[in-house]
Amino acid sequence: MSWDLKEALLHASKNVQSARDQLCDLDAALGDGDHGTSMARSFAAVERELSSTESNEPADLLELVGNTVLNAVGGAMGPLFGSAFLSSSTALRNADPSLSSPERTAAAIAAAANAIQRRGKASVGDKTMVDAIVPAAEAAATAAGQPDATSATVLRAAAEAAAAGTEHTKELIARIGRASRLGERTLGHQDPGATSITLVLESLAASAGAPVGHPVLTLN
Amino acid sequence: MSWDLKEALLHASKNVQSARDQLCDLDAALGDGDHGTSMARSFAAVERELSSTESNEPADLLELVGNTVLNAVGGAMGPLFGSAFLSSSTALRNADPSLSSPERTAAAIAAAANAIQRRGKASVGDKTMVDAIVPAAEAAATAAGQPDATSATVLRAAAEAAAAGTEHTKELIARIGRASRLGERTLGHQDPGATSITLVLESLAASAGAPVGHPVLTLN
Amino acid sequence: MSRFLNDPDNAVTETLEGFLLAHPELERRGTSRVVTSSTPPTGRVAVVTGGGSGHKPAFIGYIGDGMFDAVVCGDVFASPPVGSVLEAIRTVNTGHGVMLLLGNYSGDVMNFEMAADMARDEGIDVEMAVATDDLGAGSNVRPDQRRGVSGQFLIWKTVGAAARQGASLAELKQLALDVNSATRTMGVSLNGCTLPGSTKPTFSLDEGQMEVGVGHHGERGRSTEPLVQMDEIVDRLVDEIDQDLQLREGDRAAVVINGLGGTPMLELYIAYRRVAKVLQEKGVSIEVNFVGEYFTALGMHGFSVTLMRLNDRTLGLLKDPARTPHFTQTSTPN
Amino acid sequence: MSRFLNDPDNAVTETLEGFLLAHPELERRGTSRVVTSSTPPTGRVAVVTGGGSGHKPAFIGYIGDGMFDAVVCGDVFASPPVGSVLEAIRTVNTGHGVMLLLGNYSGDVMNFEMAADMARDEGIDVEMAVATDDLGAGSNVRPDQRRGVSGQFLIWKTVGAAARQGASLAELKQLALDVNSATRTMGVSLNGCTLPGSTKPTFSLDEGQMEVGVGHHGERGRSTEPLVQMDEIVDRLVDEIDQDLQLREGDRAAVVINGLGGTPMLELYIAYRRVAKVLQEKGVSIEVNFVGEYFTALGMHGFSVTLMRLNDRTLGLLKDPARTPHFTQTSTPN
Ligand SMILES: Nc1ncnc2c1ncn2[C@@H]1O[C@H](COP(=O)(O)OP(=O)(O)O)[C@@H](O)[C@H]1O
Ligand SMILES: Nc1ncnc2c1ncn2[C@@H]1O[C@H](COP(=O)(O)OP(=O)(O)O)[C@@H](O)[C@H]1O
Ligand SMILES: [Mg+2]
Ligand SMILES: [Mg+2]
Ligand SMILES: [Mg+2]
Ligand SMILES: [Mg+2]
Repeated sequence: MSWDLKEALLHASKNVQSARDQLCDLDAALGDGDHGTSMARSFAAVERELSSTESNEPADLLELVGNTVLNAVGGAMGPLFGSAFLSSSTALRNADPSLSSPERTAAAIAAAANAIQRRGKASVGDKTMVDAIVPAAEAAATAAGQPDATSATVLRAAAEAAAAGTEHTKELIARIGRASRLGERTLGHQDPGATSITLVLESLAASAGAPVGHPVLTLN
Repeated sequence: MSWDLKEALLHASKNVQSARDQLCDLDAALGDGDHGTSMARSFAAVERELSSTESNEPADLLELVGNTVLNAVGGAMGPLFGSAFLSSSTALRNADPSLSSPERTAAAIAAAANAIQRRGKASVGDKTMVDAIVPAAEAAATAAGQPDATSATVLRAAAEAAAAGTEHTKELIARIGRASRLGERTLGHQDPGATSITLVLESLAASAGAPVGHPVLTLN
Repeated sequence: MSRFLNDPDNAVTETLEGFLLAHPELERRGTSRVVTSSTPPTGRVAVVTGGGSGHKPAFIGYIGDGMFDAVVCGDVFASPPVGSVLEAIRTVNTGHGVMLLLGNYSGDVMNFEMAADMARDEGIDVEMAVATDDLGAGSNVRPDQRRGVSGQFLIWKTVGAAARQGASLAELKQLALDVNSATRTMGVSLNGCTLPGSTKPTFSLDEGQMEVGVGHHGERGRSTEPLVQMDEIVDRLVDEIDQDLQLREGDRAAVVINGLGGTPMLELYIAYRRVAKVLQEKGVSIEVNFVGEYFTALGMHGFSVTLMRLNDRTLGLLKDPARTPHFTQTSTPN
Repeated sequence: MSRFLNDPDNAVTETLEGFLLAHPELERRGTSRVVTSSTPPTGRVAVVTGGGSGHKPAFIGYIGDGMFDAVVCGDVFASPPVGSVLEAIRTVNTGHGVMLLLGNYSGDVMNFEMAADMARDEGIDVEMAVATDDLGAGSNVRPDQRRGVSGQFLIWKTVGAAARQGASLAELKQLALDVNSATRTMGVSLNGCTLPGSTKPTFSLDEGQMEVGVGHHGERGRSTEPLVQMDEIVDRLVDEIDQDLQLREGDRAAVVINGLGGTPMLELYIAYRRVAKVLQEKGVSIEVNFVGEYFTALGMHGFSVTLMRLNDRTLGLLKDPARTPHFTQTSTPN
């Protein structure tokens, strides 16, 4: 990764905090209305930790974010986002040294997707953040295989796929977690966790300097 | 009293029950919003008792109403209205046999006024039902002294004075009872208890067939 | 406003039925509005209270060992009638007299006074103590014109404990008056409340406003003011109370933070936190505290702060065990 | 909606500060979100629960003799993080293991599971039981997908009592699962609730409507329906519960009527009245009942009905004494 990951993560932290109210509104429709608060508080902690760390090593930074999120607030997002960041850190550390930078980025996103699935036991189509992160990981892998791939194009592809997946959650009936108790009433509503995943990926992509194809995430 | 007091009291009971919501609204502004409910429930009981009694003797009927009101609901209006009716009953029973019918009516109203003052220890100007019943008793005494007096003209005079007194409560600051804690905020609001007194007197006057001078009571 | 009820006019009757089904240690005769403990007060004065309904757990939630022997239940926010009060007095009197505790509301005072007179005519010893702990209308209101509000819980607890210990009727009356004059309360709320059968609240405020000086009947208070932060509200309530109560360094106090029915307990403990800090700064030690819903106004969103100056006797009585449907304590916590 | 708070983001922290000041028999280290009894669980398994805040008296109101040894507090409606759960486990473990009780919410399950794994890696015996008593989403929802709601109070009470009596970790886990499968809950409400810092309720209904199948986080329920009379509501809740629980003539039951925070107690007892009548008609005897606020959702106006099939052991455990800040009982009432 040649871009400044710390800057990118700080940018993501700021965007998450700004989206607090919209994320709460999404969660009010499907759950208990606290997703924005949990995300904002966790990423406020992330911002503090990142600002005071010396390291600029991507794996260190991702590990720091993971541990911070895991221990900041809790909620459902804590273990899910926390495990996602921790696993991407591990993926970078263990990455085959022969991999290109875009391939490493894609591997990190794939590790995040696996971690979220392992931790939450949700599948694609259950109307959770899995519906954003799994297509993101697939798109990232494809993008990394392109001849002119950069980390930026990989992140951009991931963000766009996550956004599409998030949009698609509107058509799904929740089958796991808090929202699942609402059954058919969840139709038409966008999953807050998927929205957050997309917001983070988009912030990273934007910081990585990838050209934006089209506006992707709508926060409602 | 030549008119049918039982009919008149039944008429009053019905009017009180119909005024439930307006009396509650008046009490919501100055107190706890239950005056209409207490009055309506008490006079529903009065209606039941009156409908099933054999007697048509005025003193018996007033005693029955007094005891019914006293034991129906309670509240502040229970002892006040209860004592008022019981005392007017006693006044009729003990009335000098030489008194005319209008004089007896006036004596009954005077006894009611005294009972309310004794029981509640409020004075004229404190913004209570005293501000309706005391002027009513005075007007009744004056009317009973007129050469062409009837019970009907006495009741009409009492009702009109009560209505004027009730209207005047809007200009008073409550100095006793629940409303007194609101101090100056009671200005502009009409006392619910005074309104009830007027409603009862007007109903009796109307049943007694007195010509209505002008519309008197406004329930707001 | 919607409510979960059947016929609103039957609300109190049905509540009593439910309460008696849930608490078989209580009794009432037929459809009476008088609820008593099934353990009669043998060899001691009986303690009775009552008033309008809609304040649960007050009053019937506190019938039992160490508190009330009987409660007379009126309609929602309306004093019970004379006849019911008299019935209660007769039922619990075992020859040692009956102590009547009530709040200062014309209706309650008149109905209880008439019933007490009638009972005395029957030869029953009856005393009455009228609580006036509320500073809601401002401290310029004559003490005998003040309402009785949630500070009454402290009167109930102390008098109930003293009665069980065998205090005489005269002693109980004096105790009630002493606790009353050592106790002050101030309340605030964000709304009024809606009586069963009514569709409108007694009052409502705009967003960002609060009503200062409310009681527990959804009555308006002394003034409507901008809602400020909790600490500022508490500072002001404690300050007004203390100007009247004059707590001094070294004094011991009891504190009640009473929720009016719709206030999350979270807010009550945030209020208590500040009260504790302010009293600590004054050098006043809180010896006992009650944070919760003791005296509610249907679902009103508001709370009150009560402070009481303690002495050895009243502190002991507050810490004395009690066992009732909604207040049970064993020996001194901590 | 207005609230009585300081900075909403500090609401939970300040609540904990107030709670600890009010209840000196509880402890926490520094600014930790772990609250423990100051009496350690010597010679027996420790019982721990936790979850999001905003449910008071749950969970910290039930720390003490006969219920919890520690509670881990999250933010409002958000599971506490792994680290706090692990801290709680370490703090109360006295070598006899730790029983974790929680409701079935992804957040809680994930955080507690991770912490339990870490604790086991440290050599601490930990078991976990996840409550799923809610039928709010309909009985066609897989039992392991149901939420844990106010029926959990019965799990807490029985497991707490059994732990004090010295039951093993395996026995406690089995007991929790047994009580859970003997317990069902259904809730209704007239509104959602507004989280501290938010200005909008999670949902709101028109006058004359009710939400069926709510939990205690202001979540919407299964359906919005016309508000009917209380008896009809209760009949329907009991009926749905009973279709799943299948109480039979001669069965003994425990009943919880839980207010969600803004429901006048009057309404709760009117609900209980009907539950008692319906069960009596079925020939089911209510051996123990809890009517009040046990597990709230800030100031939500709603309530739930919980029925549990009892056996000798669980009945004894429910009636066993307990002493905590918000639930104290001595020997069997009645
Ligand atoms: N088991 C799960 N697997 C994956 N994602 C989940 C799971 N449970 C919940 N989520 C995600 O978490 C989001 C809700 O997060 P949040 O509101 O912070 O937690 P909570 O549900 O505890 O209030 C949902 O929108 C969903 O995307
Ligand atoms: N001491 C008193 N003397 C005379 N009238 C009184 C007194 N106290 C209250 N009232 C009357 O009672 C009315 C309120 O009655 P009601 O609402 O039934 O009782 P409560 O105040 O107990 O709710 C007031 O409007 C006032 O007219
Ligand atoms: Mg949520
Ligand atoms: Mg009134
Ligand atoms: Mg009243
Ligand atoms: Mg949550």
